Amino acid sequence: MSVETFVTDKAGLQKFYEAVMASRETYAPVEKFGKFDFKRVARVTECDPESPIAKTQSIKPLFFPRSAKVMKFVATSAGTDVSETDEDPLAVKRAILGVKHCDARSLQVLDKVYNWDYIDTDYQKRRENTVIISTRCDRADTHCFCTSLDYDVENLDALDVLIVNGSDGKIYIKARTPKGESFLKETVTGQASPVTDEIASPDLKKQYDAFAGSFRLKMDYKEVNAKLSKIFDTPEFENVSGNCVSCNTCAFVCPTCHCFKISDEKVKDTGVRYKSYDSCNNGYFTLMAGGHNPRPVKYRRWRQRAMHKFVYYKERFGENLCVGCGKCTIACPVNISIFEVVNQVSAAGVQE
Amino acid sequence: MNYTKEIQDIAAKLFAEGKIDVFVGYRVNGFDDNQVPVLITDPQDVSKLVFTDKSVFNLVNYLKNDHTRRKRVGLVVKGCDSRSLNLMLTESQVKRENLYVVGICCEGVVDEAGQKMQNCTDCMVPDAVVSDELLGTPSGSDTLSGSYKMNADIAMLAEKPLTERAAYFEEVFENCIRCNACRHSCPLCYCAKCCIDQETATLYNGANTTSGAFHALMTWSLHLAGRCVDCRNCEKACPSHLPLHLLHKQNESVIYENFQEHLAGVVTGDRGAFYKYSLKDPDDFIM
Amino acid sequence: MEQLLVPMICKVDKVIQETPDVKTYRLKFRDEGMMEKFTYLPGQFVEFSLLGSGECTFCIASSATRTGYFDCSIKKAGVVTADIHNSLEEGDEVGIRGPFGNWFPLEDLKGKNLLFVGGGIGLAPLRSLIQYCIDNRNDYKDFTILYGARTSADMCYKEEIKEWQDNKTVNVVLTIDKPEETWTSNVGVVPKILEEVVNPVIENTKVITCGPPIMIKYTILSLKKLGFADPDIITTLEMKMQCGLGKCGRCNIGSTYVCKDGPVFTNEQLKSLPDEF
Amino acid sequence: MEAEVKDQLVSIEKPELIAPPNWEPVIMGILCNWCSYAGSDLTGTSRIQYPPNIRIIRVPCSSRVDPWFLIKSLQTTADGVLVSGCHPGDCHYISGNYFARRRFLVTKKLLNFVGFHENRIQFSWVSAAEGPKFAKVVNKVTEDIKKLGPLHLYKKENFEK
Repeated sequence: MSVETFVTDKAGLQKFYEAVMASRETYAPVEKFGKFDFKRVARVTECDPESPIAKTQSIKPLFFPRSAKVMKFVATSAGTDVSETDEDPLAVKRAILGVKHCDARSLQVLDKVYNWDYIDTDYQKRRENTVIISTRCDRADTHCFCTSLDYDVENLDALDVLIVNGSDGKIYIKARTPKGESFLKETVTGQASPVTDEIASPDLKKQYDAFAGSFRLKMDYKEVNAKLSKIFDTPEFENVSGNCVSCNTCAFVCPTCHCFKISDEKVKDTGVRYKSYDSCNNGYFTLMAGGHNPRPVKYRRWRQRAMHKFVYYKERFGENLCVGCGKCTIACPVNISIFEVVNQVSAAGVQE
Repeated sequence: MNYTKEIQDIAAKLFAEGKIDVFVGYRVNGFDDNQVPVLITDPQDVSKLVFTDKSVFNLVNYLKNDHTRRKRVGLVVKGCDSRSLNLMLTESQVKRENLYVVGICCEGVVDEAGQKMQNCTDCMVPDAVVSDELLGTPSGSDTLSGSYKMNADIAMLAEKPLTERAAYFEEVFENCIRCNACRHSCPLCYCAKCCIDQETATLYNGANTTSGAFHALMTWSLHLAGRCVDCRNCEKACPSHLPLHLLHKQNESVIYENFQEHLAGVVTGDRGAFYKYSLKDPDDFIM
Repeated sequence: MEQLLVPMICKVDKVIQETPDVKTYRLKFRDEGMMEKFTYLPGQFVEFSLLGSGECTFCIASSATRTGYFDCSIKKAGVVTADIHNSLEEGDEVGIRGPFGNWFPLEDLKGKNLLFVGGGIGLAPLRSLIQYCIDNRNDYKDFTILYGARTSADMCYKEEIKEWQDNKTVNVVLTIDKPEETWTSNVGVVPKILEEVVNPVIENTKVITCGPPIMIKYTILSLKKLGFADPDIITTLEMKMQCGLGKCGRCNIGSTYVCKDGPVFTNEQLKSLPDEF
Repeated sequence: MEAEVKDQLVSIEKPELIAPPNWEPVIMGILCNWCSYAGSDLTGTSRIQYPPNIRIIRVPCSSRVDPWFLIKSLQTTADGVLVSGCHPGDCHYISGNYFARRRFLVTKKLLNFVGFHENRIQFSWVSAAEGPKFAKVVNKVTEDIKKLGPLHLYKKENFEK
């Protein structure tokens, strides 16, 4: 497989973005109230593909919407009728600009659960029709720890097109998958010229090394996985969850959290059934109708969250349900870091 | 403003005398110089406690969760926090005898960028109104009838034409992701079942639509009207950085200007503007 | 996935008031051909939705050997079940998704003595299996049903219990928690009666139990005391579920999803799970 | 979303552009049992005509009206809301309408603040003896809302009237 690489400069990159936007529906980070969220854009000036990672929401809603309509229904005394909803606006051919590596990786993790047993065809369709264009970060943010997890950040194949800021203002555009390659054929214009791997690789490597060297947080995920799986009953969970306010926002911003709930909204006889996000930190996440609740207190819910991310999902699907993006820590009003939690708990468990 | 030493001493003394089970304060968060709340149960940990102008979060929020329920709690409160504590006491959510309150005469806290917070520049009640021990020099400001400072954002928006305001708020509600962090981080939202919580909501079951967000945030802000103390916990918790204070400040300014009320939670035993009335309340908007 | 979440429409054929707070709904598919495709085994569950109120998980309380319909027994407990009790009448239509989950290990049960231990509404999943076993009576040896309820009025399936009592090949033991004037049978909680009255044979016997969590817990303890081995004790669990597809992440105990790997577990499997339930 | 805002914009400035022909507004009328409901009854029995656009809901007292009711009706069927109760001092429950008055003002100002025209949320005091006044009030509210056109802001999704 010949993987094509192009080199260009800042102006050329803008031209490339314009070509992308001309060729298909494009989503990119758009700033609102100081926070970037992925929205449909038509012009490069509307968006910022190099938005700071700390201020950007994940791309999960583009594949697993915050609220998806499951169906419409009419329920009258004369009878009940169920109809499927209108066409899925997310299933069209589209491209996403300015995706972070961690976000791209999260889709690989989510693929596992959505393609397990019952296959989520809507999700698959959205995946297939999307080209992910990702810019590699130049340096790590305070809460990032993607290099400490079980994936190869440098050669990530979850993204279709990789953009790297090389030395001397050179910008490399590189296809990472066959889909990306054919996409580049359509969109790369005269502004970018092809380069061979021999020329590009050292520069890419240099950029990656500088990026990988800038991490504040480092851990050995294998150690954490192994230790956590043995210490279900440690009281340390009570300590780490102490200042959690159970606000649920960590799960809503997390690119890998995939729990949802189903709810009906009905006015008069017609209604809609929605599938929307839910969070395991919520007190009544597992509350049953009879009043029995397996996780009535905060530390049990935190235990579920941490263990699901680093033990249960690993056992079931072979991946960590965490991509090290630090979004939960940034969104958390009291800055609880999943990194600190798992490390603190596994360290405490070993001492005993 | 730095009361680190004093608070550490007080906490150590309280633990030594066996007066409290848990002390709620602030610690430095470990990666920059911003602070996060900490619940201390072990007397050896009191050295973690700090208090500076970065101690932002309203700790009264912790009085409503498992870790402090039925325990004797030591607590640090600033001016605005003490007002919310006052309301919780009035509404019988906590028992005064279970609390040891360290009040601060607050000089204003700063946000992450080091800018003084907007609610602090407008603050009318900088000194803690409930306390067992007061740190700092009271500002002596008149909390009951001092002049009300109109919030600059409210004044600016109120002058805009209706359609522009509508467009602005459309954007606000559109960017809400319905995580309900605002409701959970509010010290006064202690209801076990909330009308905007996802599973117990009646009209909108937490689906993330613009109309659902409108419904939830409006209902929520009206439930807090006359009670909101402007501590901005909700805004700090919002992952979309929505300007939630606009809704609350709007209600507060209407209440303050039309009903000649003092601010919420300034007087112990006062339940807020919606629990009383005056014969002189404005009547001209009613046909 | 959205398609998988769209329910099929069923018509309520019959409503049976079992106890003051339990009703059994007999359902038939509106589209009659669907019934043939709807194959299930005892122990599986469905997602039952009252459109506009929400969706709930219920086990199927009848056996596929009785064709043409299926039953769901619903206890009034929460918001949706209250709505179902208040508004659902004969001829109304509801949504059904399923069947989901695993089933009782029917092959393992063949040629064994069977002991059913049920409490309250917990008889519903057992009823499905009991019906199945009665319809294939020759495959099984001794047949004992121990059923307890709080009061005699709280007993579900009274008519059917009478049928079982009349059936010579089935041994039925009933008990209630507190003495009542007209009650002639046993009085006492299920684990106590299990030890004192039933005295089951341990050899070649499988126990299937379901009921309130606290009853399951003590029943398993007394079964262990009587000398039953862990793989011979089978129970069905209940967890809050939303999708039934292993996606919504609600029903997991450790890395086990109750909706996919359960709800039927042997005590051996239960022991390997984290102690969260 | 843009379309919705635009709708609102147009509907305030040029209702005839957005209102379909023969459009009639729907007004939610929430009336207190003791005064306004009796007042509306008197209007009927005295054969005074008032527009049929109002849909009346009877509540025990105007202070029973949770702001939530107004939000809910504006998000579903209604193009405007009218809440009516006893005159100050006449409340059957002594002081209910005084409490209600405070809440109404805050609700009205807040809804206006986020973009609803103030005429969409109206209040009145109508006593049991004021049949003609009730007709006048309903006339005025209906006219006001006809001027504004149909409400499109924050309508519940997929909801058909």
